[in-house]
Amino acid sequence: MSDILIILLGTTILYIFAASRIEAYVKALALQGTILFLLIVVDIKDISWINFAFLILETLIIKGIIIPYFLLSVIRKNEIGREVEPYISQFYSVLIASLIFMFGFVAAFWSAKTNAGIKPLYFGVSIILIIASLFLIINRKRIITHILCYMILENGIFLLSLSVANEMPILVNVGVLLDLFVGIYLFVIFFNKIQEMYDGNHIDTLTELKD
Amino acid sequence: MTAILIGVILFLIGGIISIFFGEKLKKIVFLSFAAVAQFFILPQSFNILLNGGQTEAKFILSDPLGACSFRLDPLASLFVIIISTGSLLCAIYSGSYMKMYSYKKISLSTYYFFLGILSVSMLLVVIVQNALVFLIVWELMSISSFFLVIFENDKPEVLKSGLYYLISMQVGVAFLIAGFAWVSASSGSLDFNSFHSVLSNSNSFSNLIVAFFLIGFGTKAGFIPMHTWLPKAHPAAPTGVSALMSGVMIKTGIYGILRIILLYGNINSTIAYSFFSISLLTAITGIANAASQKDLKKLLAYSSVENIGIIGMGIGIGMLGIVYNNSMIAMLGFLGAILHIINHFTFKSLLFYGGGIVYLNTHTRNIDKLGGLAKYLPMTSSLFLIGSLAISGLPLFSGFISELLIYLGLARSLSINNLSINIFAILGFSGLAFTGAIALLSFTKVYGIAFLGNARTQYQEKFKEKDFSLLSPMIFLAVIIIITGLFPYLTVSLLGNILKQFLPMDSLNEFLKIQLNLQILSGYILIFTSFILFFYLIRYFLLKRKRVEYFKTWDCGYQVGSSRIQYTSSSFAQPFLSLISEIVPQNINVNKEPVLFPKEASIESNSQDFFERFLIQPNLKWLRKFLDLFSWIQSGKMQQYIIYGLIFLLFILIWILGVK
Amino acid sequence: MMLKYIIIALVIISPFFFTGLINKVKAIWAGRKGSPVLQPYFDFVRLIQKGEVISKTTSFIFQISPSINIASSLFALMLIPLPFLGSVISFKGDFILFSYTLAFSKFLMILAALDTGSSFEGIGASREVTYSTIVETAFFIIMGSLALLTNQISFSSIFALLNMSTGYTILIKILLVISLFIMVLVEGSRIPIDDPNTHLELTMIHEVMILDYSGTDLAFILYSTALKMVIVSMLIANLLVPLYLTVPISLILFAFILILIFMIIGLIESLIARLRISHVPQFIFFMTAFSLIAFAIIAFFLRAGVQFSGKGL
Amino acid sequence: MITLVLFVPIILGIFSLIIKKSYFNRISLFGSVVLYILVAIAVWSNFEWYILPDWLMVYFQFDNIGLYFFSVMTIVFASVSVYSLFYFEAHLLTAKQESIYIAEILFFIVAMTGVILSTHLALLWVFIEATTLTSALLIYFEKKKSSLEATWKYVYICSVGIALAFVGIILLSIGSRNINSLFFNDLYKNAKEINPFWLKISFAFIFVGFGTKIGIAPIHAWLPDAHSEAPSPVSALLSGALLNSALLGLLRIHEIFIKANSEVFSNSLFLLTGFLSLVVTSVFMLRLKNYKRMLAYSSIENMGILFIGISLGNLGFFAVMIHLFAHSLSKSSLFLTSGNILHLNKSKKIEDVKGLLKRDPRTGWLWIVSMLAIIGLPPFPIFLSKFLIIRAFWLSGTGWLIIPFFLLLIIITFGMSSAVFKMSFGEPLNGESENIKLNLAAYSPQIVLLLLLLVVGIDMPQQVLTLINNAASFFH
Repeated sequence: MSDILIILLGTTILYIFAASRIEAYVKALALQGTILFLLIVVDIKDISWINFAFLILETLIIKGIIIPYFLLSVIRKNEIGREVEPYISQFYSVLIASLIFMFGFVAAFWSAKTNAGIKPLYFGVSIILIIASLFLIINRKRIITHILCYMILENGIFLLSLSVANEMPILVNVGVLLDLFVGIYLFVIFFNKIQEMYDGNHIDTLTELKD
Repeated sequence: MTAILIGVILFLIGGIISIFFGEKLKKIVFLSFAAVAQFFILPQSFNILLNGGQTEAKFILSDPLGACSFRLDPLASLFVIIISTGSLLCAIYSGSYMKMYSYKKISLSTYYFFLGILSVSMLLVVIVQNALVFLIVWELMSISSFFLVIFENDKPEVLKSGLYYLISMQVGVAFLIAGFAWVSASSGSLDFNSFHSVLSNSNSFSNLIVAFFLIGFGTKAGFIPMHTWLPKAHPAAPTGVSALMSGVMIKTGIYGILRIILLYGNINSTIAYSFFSISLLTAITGIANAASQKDLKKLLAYSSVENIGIIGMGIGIGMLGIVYNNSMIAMLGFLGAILHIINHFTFKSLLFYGGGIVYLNTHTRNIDKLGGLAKYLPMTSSLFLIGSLAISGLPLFSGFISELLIYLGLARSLSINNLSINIFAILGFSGLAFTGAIALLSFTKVYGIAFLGNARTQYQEKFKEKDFSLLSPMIFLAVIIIITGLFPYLTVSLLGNILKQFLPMDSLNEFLKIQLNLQILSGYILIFTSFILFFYLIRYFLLKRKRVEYFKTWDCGYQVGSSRIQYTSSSFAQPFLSLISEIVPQNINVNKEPVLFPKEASIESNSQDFFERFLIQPNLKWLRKFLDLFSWIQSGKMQQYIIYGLIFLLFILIWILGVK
Repeated sequence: MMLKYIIIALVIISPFFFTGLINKVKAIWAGRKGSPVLQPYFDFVRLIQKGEVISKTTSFIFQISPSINIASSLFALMLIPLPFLGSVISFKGDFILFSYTLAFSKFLMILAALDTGSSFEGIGASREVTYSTIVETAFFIIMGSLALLTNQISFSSIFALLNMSTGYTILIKILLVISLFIMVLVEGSRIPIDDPNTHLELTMIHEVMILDYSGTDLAFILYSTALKMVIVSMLIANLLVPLYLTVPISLILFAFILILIFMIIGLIESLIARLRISHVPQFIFFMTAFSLIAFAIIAFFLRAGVQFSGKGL
Repeated sequence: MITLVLFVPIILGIFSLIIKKSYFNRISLFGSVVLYILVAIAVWSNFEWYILPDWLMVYFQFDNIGLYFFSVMTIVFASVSVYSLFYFEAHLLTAKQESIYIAEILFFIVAMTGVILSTHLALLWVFIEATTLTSALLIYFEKKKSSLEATWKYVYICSVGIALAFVGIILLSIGSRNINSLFFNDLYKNAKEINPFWLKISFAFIFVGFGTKIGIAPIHAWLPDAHSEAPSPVSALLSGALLNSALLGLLRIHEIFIKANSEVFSNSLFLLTGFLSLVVTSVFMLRLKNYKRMLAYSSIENMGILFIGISLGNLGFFAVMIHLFAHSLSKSSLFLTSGNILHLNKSKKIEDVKGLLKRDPRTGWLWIVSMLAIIGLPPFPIFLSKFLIIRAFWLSGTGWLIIPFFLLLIIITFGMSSAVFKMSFGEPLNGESENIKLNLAAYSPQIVLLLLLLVVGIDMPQQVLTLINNAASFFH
């Protein structure tokens, strides 16, 4: 069950690589949050109820519902439809995505061999998510895409931490979540400001400060 | 020791509290503190200088400075005397000279404050025995003199020169820091005395470090190729400061070199030879450049480079004497060098002060615009003549004595049965003669063009020089020059204890021999003086009853002439400069209409410093170009910045995987 | 001892004899009878008796220079040794004092020239000082070579130990004599460097510097120029007189060599024209070159290579 | 005590946001300053007083090095607070704006305190991310277009970097599976048992992540933008306190390597990036146009020097501690003074500023003297630290590195000093030569900072020496 879920999580990335409508990204993001929630429900058993409740809160409520909803409203408000032409075209992006997938699975196999107590598939897919999100950040130009990609990065890291299954103290978890939440909130605030102050809302307009 | 430290503190207080007094009182306040300080400093230092021994005071500072001792030995006390009197003279001179600025409503607060700091730091440099504290006061000296150099900072070129100076000093101090860091690391202590054991085990590393020290101190002193700051900084500074820097401050570099030689002990012959060669080249480069200068202060600055070279040759000969175990040669070398330090202090300060009076009255430093000043400024002119004669190393004056000693050292080295020292000695011997001849050219040029003949331009102002505070320092210095010139054994007798530090005790005999020779020389020089007087009297009596007419200069048929047709400094030096145009590259621009009979034409020539043109500027340009290659780093594109991080991360990961 | 002072006194009165000698040789070579050999003395006396015209531009430098000039020439003479008799005054490093004394007078003569404000005299001064840079350097190389050869550092002791009659030393001797001879020409401002008889100021060196002098001062200058030639010639004679002679013979030889030198100068003046100004430095530079070769021979062959028999070497 | 430093400023900040009164703003700001100073003094004198629940005590503690960093931060914080009074006045802030500013400052300070005091790796991460978030609004405080750009780059780059650091933390927990704890003390104790491969991999991520915050090349690029666009007091905090606290995070990880005796790897990383930072700084020091950017580059340079010092191991730590202190103080002084200059000239361009000494001699001299302090002229302590680093170079057998080190430092010195002197000397532009005097708060913090530096540089008080020695001995 968890294997299927995790493959599904990987395919969301492919979807994002191929799509060019911003709203589609947000939907993929919501899907990722939901899948993470399901993963926790299915896979994780031996943890305290408070931590469990917390994880549910984090994945389903925040990652799956609140943040996507929040971002969607921003996108609709600012009437952003499509991604502008990225540096590397859509076609090659998909090609690169498949390469990233390959690398992810190689990492998964390798991690299975190292005997370090990692869940291989979790590990591989999380690496796929992280690398893919970084690639998207570099490649895509819209600022809102960057915010979305940051969320994917966070999801990847979350998955990575699940792959290790080391329990963090609750204080840390709360802090991480708070940071994430405030971070996204700030991103959106600044995104709105940039929308106000600059005509275009892609990253090339932000190159005034240089030497 | 307490007395010296009290003196130092008095200088410091004088500098600091002068800030709080009115513009007119500042000079008096500073001067009185400086004068009182002399009463504390001079007796004790003369005592040590004459009677030998040393006195020490120790302060415990916290880490990383540690215990810091102040020690006054004969070598240090000589420098203390020079620095202390030099600062006092500068303070006296500045009293009137700096009025020029108060007329322009420029506050003198910074001037006297930094003058105080400069004096204090110079005094401390020569007595401090803790490497780190030494570096601190050394840097303080650089920075305070920097602020004095840029006193006229409303002129952009002054600021530029000042920065050049500051950066040169940073380059120099880098070598010192590297050197002291190594020595203190290997000896485990910051005290100078502990360095002896490290430096004297003459392995290749300690030799390298000694070379570092020589380069570092040499930068301050103005050895090539690190001399290029001198001709920039000295003209930029107010005259009193130029005199103090040129006459006193650059000598702290020499002090450092001497101190290192004392600590070094086991002198390596390669270092001695290289030092000697560099000094020789310094002397020639310095004076060759001086010959080409039109700017009075720049000329004097280059002449300082020359004199530093001569001092260096003396030290080099001293080192070679130690290498070849010949205490006579070593003694002649060191004695010549140390005497030349004193001499250069006296005549260079004198010349700068004289140049300052010229500048004060004519507002130009370009000697091609001067002329005939001997009639307007008789006192200044005579004193300047004494300085010029002395700096050219002519008999009757002090410069001759020190150069003679160095010549003798070189001549003695010819009798060592070793081919390499013979060759170096003859090079030094003829090189020193060459230097002396060019010095003669340079200073006949300065004096002849600026002070003699007719005025080349109309002077605007009424001349005034009868000012006690301007003339008294010069007269004091001129008296020292003449006394040393006529009775050299008097001055030399002060230096015996310093030589004892450098040479074994049994070389006393040689010192007496030199003294004896100098006494004979003194007699002969007096004979020479009486010859001159005798013939002048003959001339006087011969002409007494004859008709002496005063008429205009023989004009060779041309009735109408402008005073501008007189020889200028550039034309005077041209025949010589054309011989050495490879060493002193000349730029000559002729502006002439390309018609058959041009109505207006002009010619302009100036020279460039060989080392600056071929060594420093190309390298700086190269460095700048190299660094500019990376200017795309900060492009303003955020994604590019993220890529840097990712590439760096990838690099580390590959590194980890590669290097297991 | 007395003999030394007598000879020195003779030398002091002799300079004009030698200049007269040059003129006589030139006249005879040109087929003229020429002025008497003692003519320069008459000129000297005539000048001494005259008053002076002094430029209004000048300062005190102009008036003290000739006295200093003559004083330093005479003082320099006192440092020059005679064969076997030594010099009047001597100490270690006296040749340095010798050179610097001459430089001292040169310094003031140049200043005096610039003092008049005349551009002609500026030309002369500038050339004089340029050539002196080469001459002084070469002179020190010569003295350095001799010091290397003898291990001595004063005129008297150098010449007292200078035994040069075999092998390489003859070569050295020739080289040094030629160098010193050039120095004589420079110090005396003689052809091919300078022409004391020309009337074109632009081409002159020493003579143009003293254009404004007259009367006593001019007499002083003429005398000291002549004396300087004699002094340098005495150095040559010292080099040439062998050490194995007796005192009287060596003194006669000494005088003979001096006369010969001046006759050669006269011959040269008759035979060749003066050089172009731009070639003068090259010519003087021969002095440096020859002396350096001499030094090299001494250093490499005598010092490092070939063992040389003889005292003090 | 820890409760006090962590919670009191937050509470005060929240109250200021609510009350929005000028007097209360000042009370909360200076209340926190006084509290911080008192706490620092109390800890110095080994005075212990905890009112924290036990389980929270585990996560925070004042160890030697933490105390040192805390003290440095407190000094910077105090001076920035005093200067803020001038900032309020010069920018005519309303009480509401003031309260926002003060609340943000206080939150920011607490975040940094959290970084310094936390004993758990992930918790440290949380606080580092918190510093980014709390300082972002401060950088954007003046609400200009350029500051928005700078803020966006700052927040985004740092967030991505910090996210990578979290990857590193997770990887470390893989490597330390048998320890099963990310408390530093546990990690140190069992350092040798951590799988070296995972340790190195995780360190790569953490180095890049925290390095981004520290502003080390090649991940420095946000720093000149953010530091130059922030209000001057905030720049001072960023440069003088934030970089240090991120550095402390990295140092705590580095300590694991030292304890595991495999510090060769981390040392070479430190050395490499240190030199890279010097190179980057010297490239841009020769092309300066904006004086606040100049100061920002100088921060990169000094972080580079610190990294080089760290890489030299035990020999360098003492120097690093002195350097860190000196850099924080002198850089704060420079940034605060740059605020004065900005106020006087309304331009950040170097060419627009001339004749500072004529315009306002106090500002001019503060500007010059602080510059002299940062380029390491004696008697300021950076000189000492540079000397000690050079000595460490010799002792560690890498003496040849002195050559590039000095070469780059001299280029930087040249760039900075020529810019500063061009600004300070000469005649003021458009003839405004009347002597202006700003209010006392615009000068006093810098003067105090410079005096402190002088005291430390000339004869370090025994207490400070002990403090530094203790901090340096953290690495043994």
